[in-house]
Amino acid sequence: MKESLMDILCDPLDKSDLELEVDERDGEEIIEGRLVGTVTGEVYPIEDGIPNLLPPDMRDEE
Amino acid sequence: MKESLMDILCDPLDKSDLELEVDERDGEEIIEGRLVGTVTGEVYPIEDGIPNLLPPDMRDEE
Amino acid sequence: MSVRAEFDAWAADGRDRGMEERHWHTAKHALARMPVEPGDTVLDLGCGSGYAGRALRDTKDAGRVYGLDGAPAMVRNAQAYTEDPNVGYVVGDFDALPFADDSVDHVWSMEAFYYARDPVHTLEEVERILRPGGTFYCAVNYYEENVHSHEWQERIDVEMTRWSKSEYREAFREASLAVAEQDSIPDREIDIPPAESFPTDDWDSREEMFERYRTHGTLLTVGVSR
Amino acid sequence: MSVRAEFDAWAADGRDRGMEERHWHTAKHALARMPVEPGDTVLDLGCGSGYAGRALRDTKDAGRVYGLDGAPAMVRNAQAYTEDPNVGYVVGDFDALPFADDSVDHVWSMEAFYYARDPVHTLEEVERILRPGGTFYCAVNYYEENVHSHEWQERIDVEMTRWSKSEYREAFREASLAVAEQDSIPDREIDIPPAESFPTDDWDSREEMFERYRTHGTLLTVGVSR
Ligand SMILES: Nc1ncnc2c1ncn2[C@@H]1O[C@H](CSCC[C@H](N)C(=O)O)[C@@H](O)[C@H]1O
Ligand SMILES: Nc1ncnc2c1ncn2[C@@H]1O[C@H](CSCC[C@H](N)C(=O)O)[C@@H](O)[C@H]1O
Repeated sequence: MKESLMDILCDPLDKSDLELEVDERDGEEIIEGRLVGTVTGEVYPIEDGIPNLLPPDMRDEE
Repeated sequence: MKESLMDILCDPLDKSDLELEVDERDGEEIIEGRLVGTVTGEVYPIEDGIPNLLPPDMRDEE
Repeated sequence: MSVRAEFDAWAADGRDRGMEERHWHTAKHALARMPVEPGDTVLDLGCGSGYAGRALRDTKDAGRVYGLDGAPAMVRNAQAYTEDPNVGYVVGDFDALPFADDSVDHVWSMEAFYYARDPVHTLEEVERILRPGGTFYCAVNYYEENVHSHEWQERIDVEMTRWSKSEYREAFREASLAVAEQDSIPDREIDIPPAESFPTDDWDSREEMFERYRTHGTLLTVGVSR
Repeated sequence: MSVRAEFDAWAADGRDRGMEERHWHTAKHALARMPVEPGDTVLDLGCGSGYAGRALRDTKDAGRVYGLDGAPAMVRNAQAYTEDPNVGYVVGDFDALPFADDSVDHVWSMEAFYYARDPVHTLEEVERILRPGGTFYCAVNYYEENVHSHEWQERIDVEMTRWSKSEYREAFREASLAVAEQDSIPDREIDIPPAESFPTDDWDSREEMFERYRTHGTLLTVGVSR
């Protein structure tokens, strides 16, 4: 994901802000890292450049 | 025109209310008469059941 | 000549019904899209023969349908074509609509809007009379991208507004109408003769006629009152 | 099986591209109507292969285009089909959109909305993230009037919402989206074989296949945020 996506992303649970933590980036592009809910504390992974913002209970369901 | 049209008609000049004066009617249908601007005093004729709500300066122009 | 005198002459020699027949090819598709609910009040601006409002009564059970036109002879014809007590006609002008604020659910207009003397003001008037959430369906064949319509101005003694698609969208927004859709509706029904019939009285080539009707057709812009 | 597992399987065996090809027949007409201006931000809900957003970049110069899908494998494919830096994809669910209030100009969704667990809540979410005056283009092939779509439920292990046209309009309004248009867009491109080829694997008669594609096609409902 491009960092500019942060402008409009929010925590799917309560629509509060997210904080970006980067493990690997390529210029503007975030490759690996996570988005952390500033209010909920939930952790949403960014893998292969794609953020997974499913509510946590849906992420694990199969 | 049907009398119920009065619900939504207004004076084209200043959008104020109109008063209906009937010369000839057929039940609900007004055949001849006039609509008079309660604020502007303008007179808009109803002829053959059709109200003419052109602004007066346009009505006479050819 | 005034718009009224021009179109009174059209009504007198039956051109109101001729327009209805041609305009129906594309107008019916736009009318079908209108979110008119049973009981809604609909206004047809520049109604001509009045066919559009009558169609909305028949197909969507619109409650009351009014047609406004500046040409008294047009309106008299329109009134004569129906006995439906929930359909009515009014002589009036686009720039000074005789309807109260928020009094109408939807406004329709086919091949008439560009005759307005002050089209942005007409849009403001439409926005004023529409209830919040009501739509304005504005359909025109005369517009910038439809190059084969440009010459129409030479044939009529009334000044017409020739906006492009994006100018329509901008003007709607200027008048506080949210633009919900814009579309070119092709006329698939007009008969286009084989290539060897061209030139005809009206068309130099089959390509031009095809472009006019099948490619450009009718420009529909839908606005929503806020 | 969850929606995610189901559609991950579709993505894995290439059905994302198969859907794109079929859906394009009608989706392109709906996309063409969208009042997207250069620079606008557009979101594609249930983006599958992501073709719709990419088309809006190419044809209308949309500024940023995002696709959201619940199936991670779908999103990975979609991302792999483009190098455009102004296109991005997100894994997420219709019922809990990870976008801020008023952050998006227009929302698009093709053949996906009815998988929402709580479709009225999804509409409320769409209304929340749209800026005032922004549009929601919701296109579905699975709906009440399209009788030939009803049996699809038997073939998929996920519960689907089958509203009628008027139920779509009502639900939009319930979620404070003004309904600006509703239309059935025919699929004129699907090949319908001559009568003697029927029954086929999928169709008992030519009439039924014709009705499914040419008469019903895709139901488009357009809502506008207030
Ligand atoms: N400024 C104005 N105010 C009211 N009516 C006007 C107008 N300018 C043009 N018109 C009317 O608009 C009509 C255009 S012809 C189109 C008629 C009809 N809608 C149809 O589709 O066939 C004419 O009847 C003309 O009298
Ligand atoms: N609740 C939900 N949240 C997010 N995505 C969902 C969803 N339910 C279904 N989807 C996604 O919706 C898509 C439906 S298939 C349609 C894909 C694409 N719009 C096209 O036109 O081809 C699938 O990719 C599926 O994963």
